[in-house]
Amino acid sequence: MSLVSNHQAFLAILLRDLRLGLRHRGELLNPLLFFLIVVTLFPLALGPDKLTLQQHAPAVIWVAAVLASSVSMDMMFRSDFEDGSLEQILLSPHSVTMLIMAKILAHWLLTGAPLTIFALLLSILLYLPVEALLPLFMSLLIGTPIFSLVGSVGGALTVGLRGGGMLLTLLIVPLYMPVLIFSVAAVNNALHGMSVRGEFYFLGALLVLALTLAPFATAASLRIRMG
Amino acid sequence: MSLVSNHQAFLAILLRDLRLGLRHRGELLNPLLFFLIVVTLFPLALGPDKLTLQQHAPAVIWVAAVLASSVSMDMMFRSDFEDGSLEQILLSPHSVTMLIMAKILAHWLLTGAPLTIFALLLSILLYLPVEALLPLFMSLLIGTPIFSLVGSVGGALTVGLRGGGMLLTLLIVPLYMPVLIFSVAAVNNALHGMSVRGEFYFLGALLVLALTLAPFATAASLRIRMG
Amino acid sequence: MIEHSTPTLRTERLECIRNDMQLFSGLDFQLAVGQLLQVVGPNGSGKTSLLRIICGLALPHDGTVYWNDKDIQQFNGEFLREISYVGYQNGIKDELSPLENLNIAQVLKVARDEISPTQVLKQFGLQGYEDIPVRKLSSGQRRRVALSRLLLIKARLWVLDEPFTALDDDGKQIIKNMIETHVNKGGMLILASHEPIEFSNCKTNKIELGQ
Amino acid sequence: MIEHSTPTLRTERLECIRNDMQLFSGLDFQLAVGQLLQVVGPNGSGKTSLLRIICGLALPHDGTVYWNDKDIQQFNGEFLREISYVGYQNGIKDELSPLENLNIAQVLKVARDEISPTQVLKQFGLQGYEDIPVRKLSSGQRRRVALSRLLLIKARLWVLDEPFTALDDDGKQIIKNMIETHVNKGGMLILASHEPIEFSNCKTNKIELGQ
Amino acid sequence: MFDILDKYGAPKNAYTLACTLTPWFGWITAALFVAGLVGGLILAPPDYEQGESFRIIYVHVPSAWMSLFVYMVMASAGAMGLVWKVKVADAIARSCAPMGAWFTFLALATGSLWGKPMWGTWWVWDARLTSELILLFLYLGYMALQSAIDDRRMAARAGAVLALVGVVNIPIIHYSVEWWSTLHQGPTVSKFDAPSIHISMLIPLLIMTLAFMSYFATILMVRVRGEILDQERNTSWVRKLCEKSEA
Ligand code: HEM
Ligand SMILES: Nc1ncnc2c1ncn2[C@@H]1O[C@H](COP(=O)(O)OP(=O)(O)OP(=O)(O)O)[C@@H](O)[C@H]1O
Ligand SMILES: Nc1ncnc2c1ncn2[C@@H]1O[C@H](COP(=O)(O)OP(=O)(O)OP(=O)(O)O)[C@@H](O)[C@H]1O
Ligand SMILES: [Mg+2]
Ligand SMILES: [Mg+2]
Repeated sequence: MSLVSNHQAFLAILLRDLRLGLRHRGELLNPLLFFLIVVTLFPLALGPDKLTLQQHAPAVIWVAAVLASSVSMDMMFRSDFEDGSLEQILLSPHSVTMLIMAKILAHWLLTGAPLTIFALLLSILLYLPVEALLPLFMSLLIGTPIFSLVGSVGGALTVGLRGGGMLLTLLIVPLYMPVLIFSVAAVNNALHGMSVRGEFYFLGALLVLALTLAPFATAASLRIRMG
Repeated sequence: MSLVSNHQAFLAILLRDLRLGLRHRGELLNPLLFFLIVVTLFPLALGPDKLTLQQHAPAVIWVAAVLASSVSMDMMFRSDFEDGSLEQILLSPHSVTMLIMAKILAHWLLTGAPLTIFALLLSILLYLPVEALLPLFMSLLIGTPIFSLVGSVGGALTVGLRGGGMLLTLLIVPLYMPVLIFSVAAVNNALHGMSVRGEFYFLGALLVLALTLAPFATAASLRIRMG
Repeated sequence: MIEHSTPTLRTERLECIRNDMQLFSGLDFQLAVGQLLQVVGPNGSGKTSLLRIICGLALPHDGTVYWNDKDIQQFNGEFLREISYVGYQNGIKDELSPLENLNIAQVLKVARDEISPTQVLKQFGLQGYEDIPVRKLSSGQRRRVALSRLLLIKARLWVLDEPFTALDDDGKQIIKNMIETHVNKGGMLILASHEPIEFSNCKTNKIELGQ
Repeated sequence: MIEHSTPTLRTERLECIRNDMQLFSGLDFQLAVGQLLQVVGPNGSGKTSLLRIICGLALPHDGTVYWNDKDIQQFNGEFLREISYVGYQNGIKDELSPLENLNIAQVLKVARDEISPTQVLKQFGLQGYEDIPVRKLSSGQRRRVALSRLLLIKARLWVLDEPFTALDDDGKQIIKNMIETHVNKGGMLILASHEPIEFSNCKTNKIELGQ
Repeated sequence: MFDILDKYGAPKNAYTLACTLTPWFGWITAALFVAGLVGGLILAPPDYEQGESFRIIYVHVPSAWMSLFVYMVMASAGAMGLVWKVKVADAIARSCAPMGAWFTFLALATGSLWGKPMWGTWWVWDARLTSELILLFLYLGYMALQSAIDDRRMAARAGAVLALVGVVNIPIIHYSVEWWSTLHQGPTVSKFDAPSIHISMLIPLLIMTLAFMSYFATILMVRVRGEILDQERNTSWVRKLCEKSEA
């Protein structure tokens, strides 16, 4: 006889998206495998020299993460738009911003989180020394949620546009750039035994900024795109 | 009162796809911009050192080409499947293989060809020496049609599957690998003043093989996916 | 089922322009409880556009929609609790089963407690299909899943765009009865449909577009 | 318009299984020139599945479809010249205008010379919309574009899945007349529709699915 | 403030205002350009390190500043359109993008022309250069989004959100030279307490900057007029205008 609480609605949307992602196991694995392919392409192209690989490992992993994330962002709203579910979400009396937070979290859990774990494995393959592993892990742990958050704005803006997937990449990759630059700098600093504090402060600030602004911007963009 | 000739049908489909691509200018520019972004990401991540960049330029450009091509392949059949146009194409009394050839050619003209030209520009930015430019150009000129051909098989197999775009990347990137390896080898040989004949023979053979087999395989895959 | 307030829906000078053509302008109407509003007009006359504007999904070129005398673009929280929209698109997920789809719908809106998703599906002739992904259903079965949302949700205003599409005679009859019951119980309903169905049992107004 | 051979469409022991349910089996029927075959049945009874099998777009679980006593899966060149299918999906490109869409349709199939795309669009009440991208049309206008293909193409067998969807009364009348004219001129037609329309002017057979 | 918004936010008034102001700004721009070029190319002495090639500063620095400034104008106009639904603001934001992209391109082109004698290459992947390139992408993305959406109002609103999100990049571009020690010139002019540039070079530079500003304003008004006419093509006053010009 009454509206469920915001928490329950959040949870329901989160579970829905996770279930949708897991049901089509392909969907879940794909960004991961895309990531894997990009990373493996590199030694193939650069040659097997250990020193070269080690030196470029942070960059390669981060570039692959950017690409995997940007390519996967398209799926956040597209199917909901196409089958009319998005209209139903926008017509919910719950806070749309909060429902979108749930979708973003689900997206991160399905792409960013496994990617972060996988990256550790791959970085060992690329001979990344142990002292750089923690900074790499941490930077991905902060950076990939930023990607999901910022990407959701782009996804909302381009939803339903033909060729939207690619347009989306164009829109969000420039926005990912600061994260990429600072993260690679952090890992490289760690590689050379320098301090990483400045970079992590910056990344943290970006995350907070994205967390507070992105869901609103996404909700606004969705409303705009609908009519 | 009669069926138009096969040539006319080929031309009509070619023009249709070109028109569709050009009408949404975004669609046409997007793979190109994706390529551009991937290439610019690298120096950013690898650092501005001229020698490093020059040495890895062929690999970077080819990897970006592989990614741009594989990501763009999704658009070859997806929209036709979703709006039912594919059914109409399969119900044409014309040779379906030939109609598909037209689609593949259109795809190459919209993605592979501009990418090839653009790559020359970018390779200058990456300090690639002049003597390697012609081999790079030639390898892209042979390689990108192979991508479109092979990619069309993957596109046909995954059309209509949810998360098809990513699954597709997964299917075709391994098939792109030989082209990538031989092309990069050719450009690197040219960089070091060695002969590139062997590599180009091989690439040529691959192109001929793809040209003869891929359209049939694509037509067959489409029929399978429909029912 | 419905509380004893008497809300109204009212529009003021609504105007809609598409492709440089004015579909309608200066559209004023009022809808009170226990009334059915049928939007009729030939193809392309702007029925879907009007319905989406009323729901707040699209912006009118000019004019305002009021719910209880409040602009729905500004105070939409109250309005959203009271509206249930089934558009031309079904708004259900292909990969989820009918049951899972209804569970989501219940959470997104204000659920009615006296009826469960399984019961609703049964009423729509979908017993046996509760757990099959919607992707594997026929066009009419999908439409039924979408429409079954209406019974599950406590909303005073139903906005239906071509609800009879793809339904067989049985399905049409179910929907027709549902509509009449809802209106007669004090609900409000806006319907756009090309189906030649007369709603003789309830109070009906008509808006004709495209003259 | 139609040549003086007398082709037939015949099926033998067609069987279709979906979701582990047998939709139909041992389905034999024959369709000769000047006949309309109506496939009726409740939602989910297998009408769309049957139509797609007849077109060769889907494979039956068992059985064969013959065109002039030749299996359409093996000799489909001849068959494809004679069939025109309008499915539940429109099969037109959103980004192209109605005119461009019809031009493609003409090339893909055997075009009739005596009528031009512009004329056909006019007949379907789409004058003024010839050059607007289909994306900007209403649902009924899109359906009209899809159906206008039929008049442009020289095909003896029309296979129509819910052609009346989204059409207004005017549109329905146009399609009804078209169907009757085609059949009476010696065409063959298979129709699946929930619309309660009687085709009194032409020879009609019925297949009922889902008993 | 709001009175002004109300008055000139109305498309018709804004159109008339732009029509009257355009020629004025046009003449001011021309005068400033002449003054700046004479000052910069003739009066200012050659740099003791860079010789004559430093004179490209008179194009490079103003266009680099403008590339950032125009973005801020675009984002603020977008925000106004979004929040207060000022129609003219939408037209302004839309008109800014191609000009911003053009200034960015100019900064990139003149920068790399200058880079050749200075650093020995056309291009280095240094932080400021890269972030300026990103700015170009932001402009291009904005324009791509605008052209992908055909409904004007929707395009304007979507573009505004994108522009606002992209604002984060502006400080990054500006401070990149300080955060990373890079090849690119640190703040030389904008250190107002003690500019590390000679006064005879500084004055023409400031004049050129004003010239660029006024050029921007002129073109902006011309573009906005076009946008307003297109945006309001169904209103009576535009119809009347067209009839008048036909007659
Ligand atoms: C493609 C290459 C270049 C690009 C993209 C570029 C970009 C920029 C940008 C964006 C600014 C404005 C920064 C701000 O106001 O925050 C700027 C300012 C400036 N640039 Fe460049 N630049 C390039 C090459 C050069 C070169 C080769 C020189 C000369 C050595 C140079 C000298 C300056 C100077 C003196 C300023 C003014 C700094 C200030 O006081 O703010 N630039 N450039
Ligand atoms: N892609 C599919 N995969 C599996 N099963 C399917 C698929 N499409 C339809 N079915 C099942 O086949 C049955 C018949 O579907 P079909 O679409 O042929 O019915 P229909 O008679 O056209 O119904 P409607 O009147 O609703 O259009 C349904 O029970 C449906 O669940
Ligand atoms: N996305 C759009 N962009 C531009 N114009 C549109 C769009 N959608 C519809 N239109 C135009 O608006 C007009 C009304 O469309 P609408 O969908 O509201 O009609 P309708 O009354 O629902 O028609 P139908 O009975 O066919 O569903 C049509 O002429 C159509 O061309
Ligand atoms: Mg409609
Ligand atoms: Mg059906």
